[in-house]
Amino acid sequence: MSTQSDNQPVPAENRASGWVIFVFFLIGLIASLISGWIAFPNLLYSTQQQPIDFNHKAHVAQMDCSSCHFFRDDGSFAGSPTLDECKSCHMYPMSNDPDEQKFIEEYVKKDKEVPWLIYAEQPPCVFFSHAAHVKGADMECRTCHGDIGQSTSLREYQENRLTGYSRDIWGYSMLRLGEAKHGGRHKMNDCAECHLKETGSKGDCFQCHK
Amino acid sequence: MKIDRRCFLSLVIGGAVGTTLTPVPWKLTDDIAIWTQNWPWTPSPEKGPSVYKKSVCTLCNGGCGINVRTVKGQAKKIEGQADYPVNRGSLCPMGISATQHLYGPSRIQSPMKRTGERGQGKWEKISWAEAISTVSEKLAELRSRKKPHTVACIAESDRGTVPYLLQRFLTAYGSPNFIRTPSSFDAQEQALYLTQGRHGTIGYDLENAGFILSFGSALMDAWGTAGQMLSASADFKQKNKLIQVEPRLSDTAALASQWVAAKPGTEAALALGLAHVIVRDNLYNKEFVDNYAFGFEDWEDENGTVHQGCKSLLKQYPPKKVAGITGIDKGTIESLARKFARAKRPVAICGRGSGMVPGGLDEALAVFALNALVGNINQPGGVTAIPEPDYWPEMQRDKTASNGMQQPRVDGAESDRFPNTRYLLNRVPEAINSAKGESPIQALLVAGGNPLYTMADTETAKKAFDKIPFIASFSTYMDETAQYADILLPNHHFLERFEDVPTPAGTPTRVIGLTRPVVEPRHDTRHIGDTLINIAGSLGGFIENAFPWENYEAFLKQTLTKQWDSLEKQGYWVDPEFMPPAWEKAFQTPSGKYEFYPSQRSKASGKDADALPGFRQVELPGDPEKMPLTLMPYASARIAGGAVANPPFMTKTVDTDVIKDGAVFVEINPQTAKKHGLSEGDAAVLKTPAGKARVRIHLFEGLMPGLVAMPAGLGHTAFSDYIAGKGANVNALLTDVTDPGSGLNAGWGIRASLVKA
Amino acid sequence: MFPFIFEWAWDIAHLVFMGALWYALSIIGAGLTYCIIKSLYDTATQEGGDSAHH
Amino acid sequence: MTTPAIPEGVKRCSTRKFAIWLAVVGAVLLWGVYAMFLVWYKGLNQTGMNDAYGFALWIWADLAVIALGGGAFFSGFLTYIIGKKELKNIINYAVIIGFICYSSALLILALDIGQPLRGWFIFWHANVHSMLTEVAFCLSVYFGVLTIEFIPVVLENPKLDRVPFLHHLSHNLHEVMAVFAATGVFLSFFHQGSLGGVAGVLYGRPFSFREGLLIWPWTFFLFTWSAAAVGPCFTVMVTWLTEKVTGKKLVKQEVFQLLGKISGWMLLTYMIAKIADTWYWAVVTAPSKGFALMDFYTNNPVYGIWILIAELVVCGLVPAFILISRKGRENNTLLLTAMILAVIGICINRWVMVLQVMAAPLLPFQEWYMYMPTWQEVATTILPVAYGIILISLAHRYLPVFPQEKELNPGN
Amino acid sequence: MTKQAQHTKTKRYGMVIDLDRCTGCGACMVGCYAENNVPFRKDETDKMLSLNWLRVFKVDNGKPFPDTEVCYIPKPCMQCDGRHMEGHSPCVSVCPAVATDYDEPTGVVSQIYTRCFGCRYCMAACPYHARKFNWWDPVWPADMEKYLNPDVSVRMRGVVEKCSFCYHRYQKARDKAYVEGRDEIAENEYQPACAEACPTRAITFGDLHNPEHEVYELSRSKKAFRLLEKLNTNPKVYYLTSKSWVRRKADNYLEGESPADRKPAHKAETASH
Repeated sequence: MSTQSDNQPVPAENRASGWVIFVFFLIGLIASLISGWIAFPNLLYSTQQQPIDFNHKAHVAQMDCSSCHFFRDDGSFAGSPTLDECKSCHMYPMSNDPDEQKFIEEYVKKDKEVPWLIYAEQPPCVFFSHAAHVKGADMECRTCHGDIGQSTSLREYQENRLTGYSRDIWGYSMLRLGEAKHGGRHKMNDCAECHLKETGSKGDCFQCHK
Repeated sequence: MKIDRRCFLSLVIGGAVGTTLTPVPWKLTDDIAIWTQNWPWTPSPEKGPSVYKKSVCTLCNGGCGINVRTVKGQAKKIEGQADYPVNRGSLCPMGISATQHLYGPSRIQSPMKRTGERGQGKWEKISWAEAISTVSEKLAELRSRKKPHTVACIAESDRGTVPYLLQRFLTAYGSPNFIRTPSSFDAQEQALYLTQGRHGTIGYDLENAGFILSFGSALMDAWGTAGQMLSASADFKQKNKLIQVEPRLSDTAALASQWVAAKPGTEAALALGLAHVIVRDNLYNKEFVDNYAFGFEDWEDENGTVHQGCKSLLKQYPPKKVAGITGIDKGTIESLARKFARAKRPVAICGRGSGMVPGGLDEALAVFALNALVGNINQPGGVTAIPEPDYWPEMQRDKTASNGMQQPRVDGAESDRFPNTRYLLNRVPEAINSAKGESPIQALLVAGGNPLYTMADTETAKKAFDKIPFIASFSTYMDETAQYADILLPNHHFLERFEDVPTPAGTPTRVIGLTRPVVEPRHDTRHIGDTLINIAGSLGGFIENAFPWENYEAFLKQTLTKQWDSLEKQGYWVDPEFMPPAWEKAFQTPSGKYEFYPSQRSKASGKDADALPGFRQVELPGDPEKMPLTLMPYASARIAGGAVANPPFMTKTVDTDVIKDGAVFVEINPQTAKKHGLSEGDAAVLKTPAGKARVRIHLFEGLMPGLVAMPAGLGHTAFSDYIAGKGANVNALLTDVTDPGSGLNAGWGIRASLVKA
Repeated sequence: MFPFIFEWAWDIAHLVFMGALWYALSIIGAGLTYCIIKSLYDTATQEGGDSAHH
Repeated sequence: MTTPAIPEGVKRCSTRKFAIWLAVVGAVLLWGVYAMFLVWYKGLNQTGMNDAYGFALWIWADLAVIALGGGAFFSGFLTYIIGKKELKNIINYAVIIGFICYSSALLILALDIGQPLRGWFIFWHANVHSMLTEVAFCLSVYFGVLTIEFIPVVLENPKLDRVPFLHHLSHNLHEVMAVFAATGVFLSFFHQGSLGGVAGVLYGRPFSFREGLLIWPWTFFLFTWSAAAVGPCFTVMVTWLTEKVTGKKLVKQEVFQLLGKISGWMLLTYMIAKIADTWYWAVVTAPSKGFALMDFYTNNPVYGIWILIAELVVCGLVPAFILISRKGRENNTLLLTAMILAVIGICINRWVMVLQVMAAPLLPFQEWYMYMPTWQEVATTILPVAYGIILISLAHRYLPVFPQEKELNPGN
Repeated sequence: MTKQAQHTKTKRYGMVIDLDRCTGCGACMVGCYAENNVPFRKDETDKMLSLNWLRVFKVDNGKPFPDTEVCYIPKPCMQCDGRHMEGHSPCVSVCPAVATDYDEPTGVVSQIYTRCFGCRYCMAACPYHARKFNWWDPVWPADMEKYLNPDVSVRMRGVVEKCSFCYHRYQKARDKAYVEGRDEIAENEYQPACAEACPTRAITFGDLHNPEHEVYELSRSKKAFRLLEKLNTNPKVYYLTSKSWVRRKADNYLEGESPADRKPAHKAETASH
């Protein structure tokens, strides 16, 4: 492979000078920083809109949170309401709201469940007890979910393409720094942090895992 | 400005340094790990509210009440229904794993028509309309040729609305050939009829019994209603109340306070020997025997002939002789008899193993005699006859039907030869195979029972089935028999359908349970009741008129109007009026008493000796020279021995010394093994007059020397990949041994040879 | 392995174990850093210099 | 034929011959790589392991190569810290062999875990109470140290040496090598020991369980000691093999003898400790759990008492006595035989501490568990051997590994 | 793993299995598999490759016919308390990634499948073979995924799993208690699937610390013993038997030693209080 010329030192005038090399270094550095900090997060998450733009504020004016987000007798938490529960009021339009129209046309009439996208959905390995937090520790919904009850519109839902997790789990800051948007982040360490503060212990594994 | 490869290198280094300062490697590492925690191909069950639904399991004839947890319309878990009067919350492993059958790959998903050879497994999906018209055209054709009696129906049960509809259909159509698959209760219920004059199911009040003498009944392994037996067993051990007579240390024997290892097939002799001691020592219940029994003493009939009574007969069974027959020592017999007679509320039960084989009538009569001697008939902790359902609507039939109904039955049941026997499926293959010309069955409807798996000598049965030109199966699963059919009209799974479950055999109260849909039907299946109504509808005429209901559900509700409220609310109905009748009113025999001497039986044969129970050694098929061992099937609660095969969960519980790598282990005593040059784990060939199978050897001290014990319920060839191909089917190695008195299969084993492979 | 990890505890076991680990890592890190910087310096000051190092 | 890539003053075989050699070994390597791919893609069902044998061939291979790779840290210790100058002539090779052993161990570990993509949890979510955590940390950090020790050797390749920065780097690394070596010794002490601890702490497994000092069972110290004792034997064995293959004398016999002498004394002291440990275990520890010694050596087709005798006497005391005697060391055949025996002994020890631990039944009604590796396991276990041969071939060809080679082979 | 002060409210859930009642029917096993989404394969005959959180052994006294006796021994995870009753069960302290831990409030040994990376050290450590590895990707043929229990997460290939005393049922019972404003859950509110499925009521489950629970007395009975007690693993699964030969099958004895020499099972436990 080697040739005679390889054995000779390359004359200095034929070599790139130090600052040129440094510029190339900088180009590589900056390009990777930009792609890593800006392009990557955008690529990693896909964005979806909720099937129906739900107005929490309008509903809260007329009823309690627990009318839709209630505890079942067995202690489990119902989460988002089912079609049947929505239907109990919205069998027929109650307003001129286009989203309500859409809801009735596409879901009530077709008897199809609304595929709500759950911002704080935990993965299957997690047992999250709403009862322990809401009933046991008297916490308010907004502590974790933000002031969603006062919102008039549902924000977009971002999903991690690799993990399938909602972006709310990791948080919107890539470094998980700063004040969390929308109430809180929901990774295990976020739970642990609060538990440590409130109960003096991060908790045992089986407290939250199944 | 010169650019060389060092510049490029520098660019790459800069990029690498930069990348480590971005979230890319770190976040990706984490996300990839999270990806492995949520692999898209690993299922994640959907959450939702739990809804519990009550129903009744019909996987066997046990009929246990179940409570099914459902989430979003999917059945999740089956648990025992705590207040159900039969099983009281207990459930056998089969019942618990029924969801595996519901959602499993062995379901028949739509009506199908055979396209290849029989049993080849080639099917074509057809519509329900086509399926029903195919069946009704075939039936109409036979009827037009005045051969309605060549249609037969095999069912797993003859009680409840579905078997009734099948019977009603055959009656309206004109065939007497409704045949129920055999069980040990065949012999017991015939004995019940002969001694008490009542048709009905037999009830053993084991929970209240103070002392249970079991003649080889696998109480812990699926005998009767498994859930009920297991639940009752909780205090068998504590209260020292179970004695098990059996040549193998079964799970029941293991739990018993005493295991009496009698030679197999000598149970009747032991029962008579015990009765001998009880009578000899005057330990019997004189009040009952003197006032409410007939044929205990010798008696003289209207013609002046003196007949031998039970007491005289028993003289022939002194302990010494019985000891010789049974291999149990005299002292044990004496003490056992005394213990039994002196116990509070003793009861003797029979029906060998899990009760798949009827056994001889003499054995049942001998055990019944023991019960009668201690006077436990219709007493707490004793034996009771539970009347059969009697709420059936009227019907009319045409002449063709009437003529057809007068034809003799194919199986010879209710004939002059076997007047008291209701069904003799075991005799059907012989009837077909020996018939000259065309098969006496031209069309066969199989509504459960999976006879091509459960019948003894399955090869011969298959040969007979080959001669039947038309076989339709209503099976829910692709079982061995469905696989051999021409057309499939799949029934809903029991978790998808309505059905009533009347008092299961063995239960001492009168109960009806309600099986009801827990989930929506998953496939294009149809309730067998509806299918029958459809077929009747397309046959027209009187047949159609006999089925005036819109659908099965309507018929069910109409039939059980009185019980419906309770059924719907609690899932069961217990007859509030049912009380075991007092002795004065209990017996509907010609003598009006409990008949030690069953006169109905003597009428059939005309011979005294045949009427009284006696011990007659059953000659097992096979040449004792060439086949020095005796093969006996054994039951295990972990292996479903019946029509429906083990779901995978149950097979998972079966241990490595029962089945390994597709081969079944047969148990033999180490002493026998030594004699035959066999050792633990050896591969061997087990040969019987019916066939042979490759097996492996498991040495078990708890088995009587000279015997080979093989688990029943393995060796399925159909259902699914998860079920088929595990071991060998013991039924295929057995043959029918006709009991001369009843025609029932009295075979408890077969001669066999075991040679190292 | 860091104090912000869920499993971290400020107990003797962690201090001893992780202390030893970080100690070893820092020695290695310091050694490497020294060598690289020294080599860069050497390269700059005595370009193409002598090579008798063993 | 001298190309500039080959160190000055030494002779190497033709490129063609070398290529054929590489191709042959490479084929074995590819076979292993294929098996490795299968294991990663399809999972551990490709192995013969089962729930009784959670640890099997791979873990044995891991323990064995790490013990044998112990030559690197112990030679380093002797060379840089004790100051045995003669060992400079073999230290390069010891480092290379160590590098191969440790990289192989890490590769096998990456294969052996059910979820390789989560493998970093062992660092991130470390449980400091687990011996395996200690192993993972020390092993990977020590591998880093070995890499650092290996770099200067690589940089001495004539072509690389011409790059000024690399030239200086090599020089500077040499300068501070003692620091790295010392760190390596520290790390090695713990990971070799922790590997012993892995089995020793299993108080549910009377066969391997040992009492100990603080959190460390005696096996911790036995493993470290034995690795230090036998690692150099393996280095010498491989060097000798290299000499046979290349047909050249590479290292002076005195170096072998010196290592042999040190190993001999290490081995003898180790054997004394090991026998004491076995004795205590047999008469105190095991009986306290209801086991007699022979319970662990009967009723099974493989694990007879012969294995204990082989480990302690034939491959333990015998080589130890040969190596401590001057006569034994000076007889080349005896020296090598002893070293090979010692290497076998250590492999048996590691085998027993993994496989027999799994095999012995605990509940009285259970049988011995037997295990048969699949070809995938065998292939992936041979893979490191092929990889090692290739790396050694390349190193020997292109790097000045043996300082005495020129002197010992003047004809070239 | 931090050791907390023994709090009076701390529970030690345990199980007492009456071997005199067990008939070996297998309902507990099936109940467990159905409850806990335990996968299955076409061939399950190699029990060392079979995922069984609960296995029922058949043992016999070895005497010749007809003096033979058999006994069934169901074996779930023993939920060991460890040598010094501090939760360092054989498996917990060896897990390098804290995927298994001792749950202080209940004494249950947890296993977190998503944390486990499959090194199998815990399996090597467990003398009871209670831990099982997912050698294969779990597959539920046809529609069988539909019966999976949403309360229990499905395990993926390459991780270890084991019996958790149906901890999810404890979680659910606690939820119910919260919603009803209670602090404590009743004995019958938390029962594992096997205890519930046992048709012979051979399995009793409850808090070994709570004198009002049935297991309290049962575990202190003269008939009580545990498997491999000499290893000092301190299991929370107790067995009852009236037969001394069965006790001999449950631990190893040197010649001349007998189970009668051993102190009753509960002594070891109370000693540490």
